[in-house]
Amino acid sequence: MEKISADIIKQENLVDDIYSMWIKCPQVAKDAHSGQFVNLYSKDSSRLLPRPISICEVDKKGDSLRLVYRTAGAGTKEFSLMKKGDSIDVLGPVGNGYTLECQHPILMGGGIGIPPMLQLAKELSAKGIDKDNISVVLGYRDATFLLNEFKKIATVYISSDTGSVGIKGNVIDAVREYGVEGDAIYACGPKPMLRAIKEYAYENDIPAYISLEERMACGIGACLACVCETIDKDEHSQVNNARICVDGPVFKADEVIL
Amino acid sequence: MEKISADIIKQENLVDDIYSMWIKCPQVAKDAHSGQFVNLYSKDSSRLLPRPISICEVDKKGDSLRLVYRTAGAGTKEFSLMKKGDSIDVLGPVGNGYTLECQHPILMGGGIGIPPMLQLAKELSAKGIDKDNISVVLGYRDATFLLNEFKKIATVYISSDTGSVGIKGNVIDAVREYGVEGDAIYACGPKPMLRAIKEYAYENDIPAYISLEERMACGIGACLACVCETIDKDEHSQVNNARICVDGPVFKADEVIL
Amino acid sequence: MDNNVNMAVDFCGVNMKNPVTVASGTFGSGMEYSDFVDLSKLGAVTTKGVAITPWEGNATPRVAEVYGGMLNAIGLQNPGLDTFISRDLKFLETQDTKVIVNVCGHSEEEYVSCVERLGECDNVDLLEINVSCPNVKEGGIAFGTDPKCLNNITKMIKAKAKQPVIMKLSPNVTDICEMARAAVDGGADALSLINTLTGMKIDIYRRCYTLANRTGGMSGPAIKPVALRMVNQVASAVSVPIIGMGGIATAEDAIEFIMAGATMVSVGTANFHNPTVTSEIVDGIEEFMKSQGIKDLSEIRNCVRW
Amino acid sequence: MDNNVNMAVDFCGVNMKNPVTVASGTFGSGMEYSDFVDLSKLGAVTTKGVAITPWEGNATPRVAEVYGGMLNAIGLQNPGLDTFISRDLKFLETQDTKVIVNVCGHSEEEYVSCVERLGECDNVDLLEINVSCPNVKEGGIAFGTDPKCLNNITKMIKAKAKQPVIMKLSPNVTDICEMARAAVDGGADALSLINTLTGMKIDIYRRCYTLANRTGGMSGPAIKPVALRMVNQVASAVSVPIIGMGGIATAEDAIEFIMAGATMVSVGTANFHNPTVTSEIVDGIEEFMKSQGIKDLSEIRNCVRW
Ligand SMILES: Cc1cc2nc3c(=O)[nH]c(=O)nc-3n(C[C@H](O)[C@H](O)[C@H](O)COP(=O)(O)OP(=O)(O)OC[C@H]3O[C@@H](n4cnc5c(N)ncnc54)[C@H](O)[C@@H]3O)c2cc1C
Ligand SMILES: Cc1cc2nc3c(=O)[nH]c(=O)nc-3n(C[C@H](O)[C@H](O)[C@H](O)COP(=O)(O)OP(=O)(O)OC[C@H]3O[C@@H](n4cnc5c(N)ncnc54)[C@H](O)[C@@H]3O)c2cc1C
Ligand SMILES: Cc1cc2nc3c(=O)[nH]c(=O)nc-3n(C[C@H](O)[C@H](O)[C@H](O)COP(=O)(O)O)c2cc1C
Ligand SMILES: Cc1cc2nc3c(=O)[nH]c(=O)nc-3n(C[C@H](O)[C@H](O)[C@H](O)COP(=O)(O)O)c2cc1C
Ligand code: FES
Ligand code: FES
Repeated sequence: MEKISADIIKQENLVDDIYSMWIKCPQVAKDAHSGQFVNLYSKDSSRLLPRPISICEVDKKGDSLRLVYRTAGAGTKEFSLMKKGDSIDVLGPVGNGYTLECQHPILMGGGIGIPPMLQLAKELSAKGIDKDNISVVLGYRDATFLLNEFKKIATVYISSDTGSVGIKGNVIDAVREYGVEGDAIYACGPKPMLRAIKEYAYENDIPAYISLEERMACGIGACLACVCETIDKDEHSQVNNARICVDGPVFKADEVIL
Repeated sequence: MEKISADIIKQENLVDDIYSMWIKCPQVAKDAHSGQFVNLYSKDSSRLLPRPISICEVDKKGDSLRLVYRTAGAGTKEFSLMKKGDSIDVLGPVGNGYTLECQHPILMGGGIGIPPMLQLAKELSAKGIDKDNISVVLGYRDATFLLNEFKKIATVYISSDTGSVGIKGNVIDAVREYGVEGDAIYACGPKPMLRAIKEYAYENDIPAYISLEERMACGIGACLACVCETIDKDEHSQVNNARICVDGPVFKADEVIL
Repeated sequence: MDNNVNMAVDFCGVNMKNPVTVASGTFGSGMEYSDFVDLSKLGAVTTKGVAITPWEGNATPRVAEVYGGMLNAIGLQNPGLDTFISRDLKFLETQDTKVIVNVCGHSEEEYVSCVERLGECDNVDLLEINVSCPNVKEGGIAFGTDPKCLNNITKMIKAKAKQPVIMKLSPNVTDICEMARAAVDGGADALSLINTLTGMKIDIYRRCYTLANRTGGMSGPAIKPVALRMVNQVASAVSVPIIGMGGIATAEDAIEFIMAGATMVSVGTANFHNPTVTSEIVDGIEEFMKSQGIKDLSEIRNCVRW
Repeated sequence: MDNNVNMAVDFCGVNMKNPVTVASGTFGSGMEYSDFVDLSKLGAVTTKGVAITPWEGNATPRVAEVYGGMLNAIGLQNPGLDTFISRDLKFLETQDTKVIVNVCGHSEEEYVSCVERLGECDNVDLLEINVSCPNVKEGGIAFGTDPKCLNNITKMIKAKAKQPVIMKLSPNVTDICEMARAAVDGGADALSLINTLTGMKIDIYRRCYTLANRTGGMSGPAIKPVALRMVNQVASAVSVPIIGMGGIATAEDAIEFIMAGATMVSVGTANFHNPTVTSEIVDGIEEFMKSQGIKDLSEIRNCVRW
């Protein structure tokens, strides 16, 4: 983990309120992998806490990271107004990330949980798993983004809230509808989606690795703001609470209570 | 008085920590004259109060104002980093300004009290008073600024704290040394200088119009933060306190207690 | 969608066109801000604290900027009731808005005389009593921080007041609900809160207090969370209407106070940063109501309950 | 100019290399921040509050951002004293810095047992007692806001403590000096202040409290003026040394607290914004001393007097 000032290499609006930003940050990019996140800092003095944003792509040769984010509030709004050449403070990489032990992974991303699946798919692909064996199930609100980039390296299934693309419903609806099968689930998305995935994984007896979100303050494991409830006593906390920022954000679905 | 967002037309560092900024603000410039000031607002959310800055020059044709300021703290530092094309929030013109009734004015500026004397000299000159009859006494800390601009329209005398330019001492030392005479004094500068001028004016029985400074909050006459003590009961306050922002910043020296 | 929203509120029987007023002392009597805001757009104007005779106020510097806010120690400088009535109230008569007069005094008697005289003024709709003066007879800040003193002065004022009485509470207390109950038990028709939090700034280069008065009252966005908490606590402790204030700078801030239990909201320090902010807040509340399908503010008032 | 400045301070007989420590709960036990800061650069590390047994803390969301600061309602989650001793204290043994252990409890007995066990630990230099727990046996926040309770618990702790005892005061009181005197009369060797100001945030779109706990403790630059005022008042009310905190984010802020009367200063929320801030503050104080010709901090400590 390092905190540095990174140059923005590229900033673009993908669709609606979703933006994609490439930042140059060699010290952070060199250790970064799928499932981890970075903390972004606002320049405005009224906003002091870091904004956690998942890593969407790592370009080790280019010493850079791609972050795809939704303008949820004032902080992400500020980021979206920054331009190529501007600098932004970033700390990372933070968190455990995904473990890649699988043959037929199913990646599920819902909404703004879609971006981290891209780096994961790339890493699985780089590991030698071919396109047919990487299933990616994407749940959009309405309009799609990042879709073509997934299609290059994985078999993609789509659902959407409005039914405007793919089947109308959520990612689990899509999994059932299209009969998607695999030996491990990797997921990121809203809590109701993760709950459904946890249940699905239990029913089908396959491991599910889910990425959790919580409000953070330090973003580096010190403040105990960002906990989730664990089934077993957590080693660090000595209670049934793990820190999402450094003990996660990825947890095995059967080890946490959602 | 209007509050608008103004474009910065020119920004330059004059000397040391003194900057000059031209801003385009037709609504403000059209009513502005010497001795008035504007409120500048910081973009940083930690700094909410306006910064009062005197008007150094008015360009009515160009719809613009010149502000010359010292980087005293974080707010003025922020202004100094702004560039041509950036915008800045400005409210003005505020205050009474100088009355121009005189034949042989002596203008005295000390330190960052020098800039407002430039617009005053220009207005007096425009009124038809010739160069020989406008005496300008400038008290610098060390290095000079705006000097040549004064020399074009007035007879200039200089003092400096270090003695590096003009006579070593303050503006009153220079007045005595050079035997400067006139029928009215106009002054802006630090309080000790204004006290000396008040005394000098009393001794010589000529009117002195002095521009005062005080910490402000509203900058438009509503909060009663910026008062100075008056000899007579003030009409607005009904006590011996006048608001510097709207009842001043220019007062007759014999009407206020310094 | 039906776009008619009703922003009007009834406050102690006074019908305000919307819930937005200004915090006493930050808006003069409205005159200075009328260059920037059409006063008829406000539910009410709350005037700078006035006493029975003119007050000089404190030495300068009277204000200092702090992170996200400011400190003030104006010391309640005011022109006295005569000038206030003949000039400020007269000006406000010409404006289509309600008038809340903020009252201060050095002693119980001074408060009461002031309130009595204001009873004769037609265009005073409500009285707001500032009991957090730094400089009062009975043991300093006692009125604002001792529930017994507060209860007593409320009773004395209520005995003479012709208009509904709003007691304005200080936040510098251990238990704000105890203070609220003391005022309500004394007969207060409404409460307003919060006044400023006592704070300090030091000039480290000159090694002295930044304010001549040493301490000052802190206001601005920085105090909003404390203010909001107190409004919410008081809203569940007593049943009189509340004017909420403390750091309100946006329509969203105002809505937070209404959801916390305030019937009206006052905008103070934010005026100094943006003189048109009150008008923008009125518009913003209306927009929020429309976008959220709220027809009347009563639907959301106090909806977040303690 | 002679450039040797002495930043060392004696705090209750413990010699600190400089006056900078961290605010309990914002720095873990230093481990997490050691990627960013060389802990040996700090005068002391103050650890997260620890209780005799592990605590679960509150439901999430536990934090919310507010203008210039944040609210927290962590609820004093901690791994309990056993793990704290075997893991955190052991880690700190390897670091060249002093150790201040922050202690919490549900009841007087729990505080006392904790303090007794810590008496056996060699590398604990000082104890800081957090008596502003939101969740204690005796009538809630009584320890932190009732002078009698505070006096009593201080006595009980002092009777068993082997290390000097610092009582940490809550700012949510009418009279901070009364609380300070109650602690000092009970035997407190030092005081630290301020803990957080109780605040609230409302999510106006979801119409609910932003924090699961409804209220939270406010910290960060926004609270600095209140903290500074209280430190300055307490410095003239009692004669024990003070650890000043509340919104310190720069060396200038730290100097303000020292001039107000603090012997040491704690940096809390600022770590979240800038993990290297403590080290920058140490350097900044040194620079300030050099530029102002200050040889020893005693020259400026409490130089701005009430
Ligand atoms: C591990 C992790 C990874 C994330 N990855 C992404 C991503 O790749 N793309 C993306 O668009 N969003 C992501 N989020 C959510 C993102 O952090 C929030 O949308 C963002 O912090 C909102 O900031 P704001 O200032 O725009 O909103 P505001 O609501 O103004 O923020 C106020 C405060 O709340 C916090 N906050 C608000 N929403 C969230 C949230 N959902 N989770 C955590 N904190 C929040 C902010 O950090 C800030 O402290 C992630 C969150 C976590 C915890
Ligand atoms: C009527 C008037 C006209 C002025 N004209 C000029 C000018 O033409 N050029 C120039 O360089 N300066 C001028 N000043 C001083 C200028 O306003 C301050 O230097 C400036 O506000 C400092 O802001 P800061 O953020 O850099 O400093 P900080 O010290 O960080 O400011 C903190 C707060 O203190 C206030 N403040 C600090 N110094 C002063 C001061 N001397 N007077 C009033 N408020 C102050 C700031 O406005 C702000 O609210 C004038 C002041 C007044 C009252
Ligand atoms: C400059 C100034 C003057 C004030 N004068 C008064 C006053 O005369 N009477 C009063 O009750 N409150 C006075 N207040 C307090 C405000 O009315 C309000 O309670 C406080 O500032 C919090 O609101 P804000 O954060 O929106 O400013 C004053 C505040 C400021 C900043
Ligand atoms: C996340 C968080 C956790 C805290 N935990 C504790 C604690 O365990 N014990 C304690 O005495 N104070 C605790 N505090 C209070 C701080 O130590 C400090 O008193 C307060 O935050 C003010 O300082 P600051 O503004 O620099 O953060 C905590 C504060 C925060 C923000
Ligand atoms: S955000 Fe502080 S521990 Fe996770
Ligand atoms: S600054 Fe408010 S009255 Fe002058």
